[in-house]
Amino acid sequence: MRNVAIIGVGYTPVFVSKRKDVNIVEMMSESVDAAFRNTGLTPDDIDAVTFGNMQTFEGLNLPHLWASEHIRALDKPVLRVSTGGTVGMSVLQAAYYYVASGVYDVVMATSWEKQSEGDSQVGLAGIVLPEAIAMVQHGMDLFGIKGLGFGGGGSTGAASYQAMSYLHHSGASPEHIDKMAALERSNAVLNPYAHLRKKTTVEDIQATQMVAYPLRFGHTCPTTDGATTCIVASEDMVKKLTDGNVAWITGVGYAASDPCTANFLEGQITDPAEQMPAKIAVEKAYKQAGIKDPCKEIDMCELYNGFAHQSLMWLEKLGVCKEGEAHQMLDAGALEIDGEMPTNASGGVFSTNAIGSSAMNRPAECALQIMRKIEGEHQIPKKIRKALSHGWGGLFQYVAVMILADEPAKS
Amino acid sequence: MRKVAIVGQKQINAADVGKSRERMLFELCRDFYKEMGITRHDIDTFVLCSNDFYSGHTISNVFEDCPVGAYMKDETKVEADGVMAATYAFIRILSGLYDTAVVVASSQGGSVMRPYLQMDYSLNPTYDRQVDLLNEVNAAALQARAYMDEFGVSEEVLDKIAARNLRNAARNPYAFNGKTDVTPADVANSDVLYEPIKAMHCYPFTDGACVLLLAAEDRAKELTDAPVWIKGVGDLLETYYPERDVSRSKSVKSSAERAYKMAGISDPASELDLVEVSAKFSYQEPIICEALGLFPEGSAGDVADRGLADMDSAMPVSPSGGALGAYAFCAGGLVRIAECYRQLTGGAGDTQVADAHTALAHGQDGLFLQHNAVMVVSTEEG
Amino acid sequence: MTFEMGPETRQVEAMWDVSTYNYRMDGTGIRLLTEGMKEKKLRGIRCGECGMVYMPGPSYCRKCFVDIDEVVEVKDTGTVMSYCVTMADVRGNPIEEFRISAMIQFDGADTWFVGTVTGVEWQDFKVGMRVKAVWVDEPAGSLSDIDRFEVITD
Amino acid sequence: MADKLERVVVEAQVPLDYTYNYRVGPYIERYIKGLGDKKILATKCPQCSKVAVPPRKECGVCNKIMDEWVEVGPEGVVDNYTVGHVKIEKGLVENLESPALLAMITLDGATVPLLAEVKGMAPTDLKKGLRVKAVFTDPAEDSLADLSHFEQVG
Repeated sequence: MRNVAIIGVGYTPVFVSKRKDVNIVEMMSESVDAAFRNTGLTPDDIDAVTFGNMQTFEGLNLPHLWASEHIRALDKPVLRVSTGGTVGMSVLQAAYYYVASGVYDVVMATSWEKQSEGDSQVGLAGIVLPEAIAMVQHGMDLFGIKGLGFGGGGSTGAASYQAMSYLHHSGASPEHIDKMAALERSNAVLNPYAHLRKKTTVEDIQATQMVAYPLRFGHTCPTTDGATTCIVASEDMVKKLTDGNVAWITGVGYAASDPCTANFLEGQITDPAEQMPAKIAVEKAYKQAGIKDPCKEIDMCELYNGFAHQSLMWLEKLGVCKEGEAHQMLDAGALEIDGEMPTNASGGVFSTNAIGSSAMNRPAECALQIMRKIEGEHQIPKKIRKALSHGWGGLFQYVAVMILADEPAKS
Repeated sequence: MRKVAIVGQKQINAADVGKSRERMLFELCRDFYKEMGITRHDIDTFVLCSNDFYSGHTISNVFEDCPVGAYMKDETKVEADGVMAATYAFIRILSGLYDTAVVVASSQGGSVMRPYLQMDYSLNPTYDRQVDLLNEVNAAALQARAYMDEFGVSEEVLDKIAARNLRNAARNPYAFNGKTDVTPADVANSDVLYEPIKAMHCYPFTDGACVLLLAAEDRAKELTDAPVWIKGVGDLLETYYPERDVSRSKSVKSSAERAYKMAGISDPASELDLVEVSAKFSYQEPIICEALGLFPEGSAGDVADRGLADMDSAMPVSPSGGALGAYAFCAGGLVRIAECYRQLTGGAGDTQVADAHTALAHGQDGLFLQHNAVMVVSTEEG
Repeated sequence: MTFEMGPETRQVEAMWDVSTYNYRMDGTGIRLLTEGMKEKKLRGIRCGECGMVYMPGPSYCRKCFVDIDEVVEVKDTGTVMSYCVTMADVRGNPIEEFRISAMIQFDGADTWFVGTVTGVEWQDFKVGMRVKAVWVDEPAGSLSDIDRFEVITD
Repeated sequence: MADKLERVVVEAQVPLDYTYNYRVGPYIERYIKGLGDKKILATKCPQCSKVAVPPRKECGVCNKIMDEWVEVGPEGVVDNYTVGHVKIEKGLVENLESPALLAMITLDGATVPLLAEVKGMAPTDLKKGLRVKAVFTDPAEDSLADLSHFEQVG
């Protein structure tokens, strides 16, 4: 296995709710060109491209076909990966495997979403609509008021079951969710590539409408237009193309469980707060990265949190702290940018959610933190040696993790 | 670099499998793992290959993981042709992180979705979908014309190619669209869609799924006495826009060059014993084969007249019947690899090519052969 | 940041027509369940290898990867695994009557279902509580044959 | 209760089509405005001199921004063509009463052909090399449909 590093990152200049000025491929090209600007590379340096988004969110089948020259992928090998919320990291992991295998030396991974072109609720409903219709044929009340089957709360509803189960098992209170939300929104203010950038207090969060207790409107993520590109390279090419200030990918992991929610016809067997795949995926990644005590060894986390309670939940599921300890770390200030375990210094998915790129922004942020190339005010003051990034998706069933480090893994 | 082999395949193709995709995938994988003497726990990574638009579901793999045995396992999904998915699985094993990988590709183009409509969704939405002129079949017609005009090839040649593939398919139990004794005249008499494309030049709408098991050297030898080694891979994406010369395929040519280089092949026409190509329309077969370096450019007429691509020739092309026998989109390309495996292990029955050791499988995506991928496989470990 | 977005450009429309799909799904478990509900009975499918009871079920066991077809009866009582309280409509506007939806693990099944719980103040509702189905008077073999759930108080 | 379970397939249709609203971006925006003035606008690559119509931003061959605007046409040459005896509506093939002519036309001054409909001539007369001229919608509708079709010159 060859060592692989992220040598550069490119974002669209902004992540906002609506990019009215450009079309889809023009938006993608901005992040690709930024990656070239930031690395000093040209498209000729790229051996292959990996690509992904959630295609039904833009109603566009096989969008890489249209995008070829706009993303500088013309006449190159291109792999399209698509795995739901985890897709950004799946695409980056594909680039990692491409280089680790020795087949390619420098690979560009690009992911994007232009959510304003479609209706995200429709895109999400599209996961299970046929199954829901089949259940309605069998007497299920689609409004969830009567009978067996469908629950209340819409897409927030599904997450609220997870939040409640998490609170029950961890001993955290709903106020901890408010506090985590305020912390991340405040981090986002410092990040020029964040979408929601408004100084937010716990009181501001608590003033928002309760949608499905324990989750409020202020606990949910926005819908965003934006794109992210990472360039990864082999150790030899790192020496050739860079000054050595790169972030090494030392561990990867991915696991699927069953669909944990809205799996109407097949029987739901998993508590959505259990998240076994997180444990399976991260265990593999830690082993690969030679990490024995993640609580001590991990210096920062970027976690995929569509909803505010999830940051706390993932810290525990991913072994960064013990079960039930995350809210104590929050109370102790450990999760702040200058704390012991800075968590979502970027503001997280919770503040910026161009879905396709959300799970790539996590390792991208870790890489920039390690390289100390953060633009904006959210650079973590302490030196980052090992960082944990995470993606989540499907029907609450996929977990992707990637561990980044300031030096390659020792073989 | 590690050695990686294909150690087994299973496939199903029909106009209508009469099953849900969950059941189709489960039965295929259940029987396959049993035949291979493995359980789902013996598989290190699962590479699925399906498409949200083909399945009509956002995140098409959400309900496909469990039926293939990926519950609590490493899994990913490629949304492209099956050859791309197999390539990715191969690369995953090469990385050293996995020893075994399953690739499962499927779509239900026969019973659930409408293939031509899904291809419309792949067009540029700010122009082509607005002017609403282009579709998969008229794109095929334009490319067929470009090839015919460039090289002086007649329509009868396309009919001959289709007839050969349909006859081959009739001998393949995994193809359902075969037609015993069909003649070029029968093809010529089928309905004209867009000139020069006729109904019998086109792939049939297909329900299908295909599964391959890949393994690194040591595991491969434990799992089978007859591994088929993956020797080379290559793929290339061309421009979407109509500025390229579509009478030739630059991307097939470059993909093949990469794969040949990796496989150490310098003279494909003599070193390959057969090829399985995803020619969704009969005119595509010569463009692909010529770009693969098997026949001279523009030689389709000569190849057809002299039977140079026939099952008993020196260079059999798609003895399975190719995409005209069955083509279930994502599974379409993977079936080409599976067919190469059947040939090289001597298990191809009535479509068996004599003395086959090295073969090439081809898959494609997009209109005008925009995205192509190839894989070279061989019984020689080398 | 100095980036300024360019002038707004027009929008054009295109469709994804999902009405063109003939979706097919595995209905084995749901048919078994709703047929039984005519007699106010809940039925699931048990895996012969691991003993897991699915309701409704797939036709195979996710863990053991074998066909399953042993029909078992499941009680109409269960334990609350988690819940949420709906306090706003789909547009986010507050609603008058709060509604408790609970994830219920039925006695005798390893799967859970969501149902509405009534007769309890939401502040008093807790994970781990025991609930019982309230059936409609004339069941018709429909998922709505269970009208709601109530907390078992003893 | 240990009857062999019948495997059931349930079918469902989802009677919806999802609407997407695509921003066309500055290139197609300017192209559409040009059509309203009966002008066909294209962009040119500063390196390879490719002239693309409809206009677009990136030249993938040279990796340059195509920022020079030029007017092309309205006449051009048929490069390639097909005569359609069917149309494909929502993925279904339907026969046409009279054939439809579709051509790839390289407009004067452009290097990338444009796909367009040709009207007002017999299918058998449509040939490679034929000179054709754009017909614009009058009055203009401020959309891509303002370039209506092409007709034979003379």
